[in-house]
Amino acid sequence: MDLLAFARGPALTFALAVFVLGSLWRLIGILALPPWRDLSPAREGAPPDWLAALQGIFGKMIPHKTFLKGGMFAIVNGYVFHIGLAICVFAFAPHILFLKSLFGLSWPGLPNGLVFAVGALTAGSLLAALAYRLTSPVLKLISRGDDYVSWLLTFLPVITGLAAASHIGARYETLLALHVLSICAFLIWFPFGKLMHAVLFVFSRGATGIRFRHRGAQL
Amino acid sequence: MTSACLAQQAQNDAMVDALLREILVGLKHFAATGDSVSIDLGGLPMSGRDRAALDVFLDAGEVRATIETVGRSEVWETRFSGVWRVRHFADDQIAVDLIEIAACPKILSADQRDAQGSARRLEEALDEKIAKTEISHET
Amino acid sequence: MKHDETLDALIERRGVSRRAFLKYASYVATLMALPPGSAAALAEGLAKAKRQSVIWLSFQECTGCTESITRSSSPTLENLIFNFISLDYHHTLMAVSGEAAERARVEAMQANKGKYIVVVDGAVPTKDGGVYSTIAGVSNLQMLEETLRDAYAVVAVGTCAAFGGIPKADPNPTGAVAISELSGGKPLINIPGCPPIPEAMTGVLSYVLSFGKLPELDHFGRPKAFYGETIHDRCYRRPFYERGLFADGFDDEGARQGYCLYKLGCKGPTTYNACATLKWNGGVSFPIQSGHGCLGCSEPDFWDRGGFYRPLPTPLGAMGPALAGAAIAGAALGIGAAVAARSHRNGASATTGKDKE
Amino acid sequence: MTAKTTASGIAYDVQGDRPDVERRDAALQAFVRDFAATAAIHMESCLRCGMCATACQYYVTTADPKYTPINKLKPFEQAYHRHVGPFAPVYRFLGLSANVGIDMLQEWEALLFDACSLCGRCTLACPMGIDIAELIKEARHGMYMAGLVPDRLELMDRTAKAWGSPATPADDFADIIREAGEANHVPVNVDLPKADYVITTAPAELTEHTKALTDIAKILNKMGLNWTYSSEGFEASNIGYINGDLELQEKMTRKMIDNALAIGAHTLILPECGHAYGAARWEAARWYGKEIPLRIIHMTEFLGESVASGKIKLKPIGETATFHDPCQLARRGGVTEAPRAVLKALGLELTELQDHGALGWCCGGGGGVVSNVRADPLRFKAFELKKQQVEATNTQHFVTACGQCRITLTLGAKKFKWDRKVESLLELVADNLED
Repeated sequence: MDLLAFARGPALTFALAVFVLGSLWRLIGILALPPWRDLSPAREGAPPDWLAALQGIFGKMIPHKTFLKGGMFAIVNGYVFHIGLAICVFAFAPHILFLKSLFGLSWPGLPNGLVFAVGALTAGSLLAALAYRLTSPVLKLISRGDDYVSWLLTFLPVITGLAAASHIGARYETLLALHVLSICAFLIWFPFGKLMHAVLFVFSRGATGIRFRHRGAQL
Repeated sequence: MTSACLAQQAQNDAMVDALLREILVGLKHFAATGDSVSIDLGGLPMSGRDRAALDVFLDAGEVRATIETVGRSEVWETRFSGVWRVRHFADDQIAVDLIEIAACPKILSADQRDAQGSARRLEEALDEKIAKTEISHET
Repeated sequence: MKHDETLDALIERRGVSRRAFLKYASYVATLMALPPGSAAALAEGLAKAKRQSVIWLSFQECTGCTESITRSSSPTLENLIFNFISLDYHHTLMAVSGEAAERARVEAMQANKGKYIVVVDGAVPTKDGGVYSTIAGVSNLQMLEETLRDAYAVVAVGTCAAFGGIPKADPNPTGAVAISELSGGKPLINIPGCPPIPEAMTGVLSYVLSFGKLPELDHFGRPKAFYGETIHDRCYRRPFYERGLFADGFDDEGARQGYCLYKLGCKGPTTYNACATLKWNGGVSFPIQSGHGCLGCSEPDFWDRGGFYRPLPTPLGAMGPALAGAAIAGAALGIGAAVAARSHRNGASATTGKDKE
Repeated sequence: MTAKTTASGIAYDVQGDRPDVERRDAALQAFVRDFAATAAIHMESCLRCGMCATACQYYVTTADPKYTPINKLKPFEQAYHRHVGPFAPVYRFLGLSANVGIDMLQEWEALLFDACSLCGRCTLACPMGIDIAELIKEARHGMYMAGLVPDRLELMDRTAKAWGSPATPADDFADIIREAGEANHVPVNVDLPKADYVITTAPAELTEHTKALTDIAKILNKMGLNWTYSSEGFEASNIGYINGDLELQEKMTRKMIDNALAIGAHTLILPECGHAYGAARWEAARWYGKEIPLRIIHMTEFLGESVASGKIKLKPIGETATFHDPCQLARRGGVTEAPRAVLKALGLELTELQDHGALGWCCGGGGGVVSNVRADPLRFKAFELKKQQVEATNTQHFVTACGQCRITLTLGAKKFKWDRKVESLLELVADNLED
């Protein structure tokens, strides 16, 4: 078995299994804790909980203007690499095939050149995020090992993907294998670190949405 | 014509133009020093269209020859003296496609060792012819 | 069967001019992408070379490789090579048979000790002492060992010889192995493919003949001149890949438009071979041009890579059971964790046991 | 009760004389006991993006990274991962999250009590919507149980336990009301056996803003409503809510609700106090254990409703004003329109602060910070922010609707010799009632 077959076969199966196991473990482990029941009467005209949750989930996508002053870079850069990652993951034809093999759903992709450019931009944005984390006194203080591990495991698939697409550094099949292995590492780490925010944001924002909208407060 | 086609066309022209520039450099070198230069078109990523464009541009000059040994070969001088096309065929497909910049492509010249052999054969043939003549005179 | 005559003399004896050398040398130089001007040196080398004794052994194989290399409509450029080599043993092609054939092999080995080249097509079964393939009562394993002992080099032709190929495919009942595992340090050239491109064989033999050394090889022992680039990199459909235009089926509009076959499982991106440039049957076509994705036949274990129609970026193997198991285990652990947390916070464990430093 | 400093020179107060390990365990156990799913989700969701820092007045005015809101939770985050999180057994087994030591808790006392006003501005800045203010309250509960609370707050706590209010013994309450009534010439109702409206108070009214006691009386009398003050359960500010003394919070909640129900009231009016609104309007039912058959509204909401329904008519003042939104009322309570409607009815032309409504800056003294003298320097720093924004509006009146905000801002003004009066919305209404 060569490296690519190992990556696509046992490594990926193992990584996905860990991903599923860890994610469910964590999510159920949290959600099965006793609920906090709000018995206070809702403000008049407060939306139902489901709508309040949605307001929280989507409303939080746009930061309040007043917070832009101190957080402009983090916000803009955050948007850049999140959108960049989304384009790379969901609009690159080979990735669509990968996702189709998992979920059976397919959609049209974007031209490779465009995705490549987005990938390069994303890599740059991630580097900028790291530089910011390493230089900002606030971030230096609050950062944990998880933040750096999660950063690395997000950066590696991007950089190996770019290398594979441009055949830089090694033979294509080796680069492709490294790319797949880096995704395996990402998947394995996902449930245990902050990467899980890709799932948790729904619950986290949703819960606050419910709490605040119940009170008629702004989110 | 779609934009993709136009882009493709421009790319084709770029390939042929680059090649012609290389030929020009080689030709100047040959003209100055007499050293021959060879360009293997087989190793270049050329489409059929590129090849046709090159053929049209270089055209044919004064000399054209066909060689029949282990398959057919065609050699001709282009409209630029000193720039030759050499094509070897295998199963009617182009197996080798060269541009040679030289006084004469090497493949056209007779090899000295072949000449030695043929001199021997000529001598034998001549001897045989004379012997035959002498016999017929005697009778 | 000793070959003292130079090819120069041989060619003259056959009444062919030395233009043939030059022409052939140009051909090999083109094939192997040698630097311009090396054709003359190659021609000189050929002229001075002696006819090369070649012993061709066929083991677990289908004769496709022999077919590929010998099949040619007219005696032209490509098969001039058969004038330059002396195929002293090839049990499919040779006229004699039985003990006479085996004798020919032994004689050639003795006459050209240390100089002959062994060409092998087919894998070698090693299980149970190699009983699964024998010739004249001799196992392939034994015959290979015997023949290789005094060989100059060995050329593994075809994927079976080079990588084990189909005989080695899962579950490999005969314990088939590639020649490289048995060549015992002899110089080895792999020319994989199912079958390999004939020009690769011709080019490599001519190179060895002219220059007296092995051409540059990649990490799989393949001549870089032919296996240096992927099918995908030289594929004429590549622009469609870059633009994201794919055939989704073999008879859809995309297929008719000649779009990229990546989604249909084409292995071009990971397959190193010259099909896209040299093509097949005298340059007529190659699989992708004929509308079918590359199978990746010149790569190790191409038979066991999850299926020819499974797209390259998809996972291999059935993950369903593993993921279902993981989901159940994950859910159980999650519930367990929540229950533990509830009891942990209600109980005293936060203040007992190893929590106390 | 002793004031001490940690090895790193950070001041902390400590109550009781239990061994350190016992304290630590009490803190962590109390903390993990609180955990419900929402708090757990929020504990799990931090991205460490630092956005919350830009929302916090203590960070913004000092640029000291330790005031980053999420950092204030650090020991409790560690405890969460070790004891409550889904991977807690793994964390414990592998030693991934060190057990929190007493020194860490001591060091964090100032961050949790002095440098957080529970204003929740960080919650709005957090891209994950983590309700950091709520988590700080959970953490304060742990700190309270460990006996690591600023002495001033602990004193108020003990006073409230003994007297029913941190401001005055319940026995004196009726006298204070009557005296205020006499002083301001407003008839007052105290301890009527039955009434439709029960009026509650906060310590500010019982000490510094006694006029507020008669201002509401004046309005209710004018409206001809059946109302009363009550010596039983008059205290709405609920120091337990601020200190993390959940037992006290529950006790005070029950006392106030049970009393109102005993009187047969249908509405309980909360004083101009932010935390009272949080504790009574949104959390009372949780501690009461069931839905409360009583309408609990803030003074500002009551004024807004009465103005809107035309039950009270106001004389227009015809000047300019700006309004400071109390955090617990606006940001965490959703009451932003009522005060503006009242200001409009008062004929005041409102110029908003640059940051207002849900996004307004905290006065800097909420969450017990103003009562905690140790926090004075930090509080004055935060005050400067508000001062700048008020000055920028260039208005004649500076109005708010929370007694604690008023005290904090007035102290700030005094400190900086800033010639601005902080006015009460209630007082403006009472002083401008149309005859």
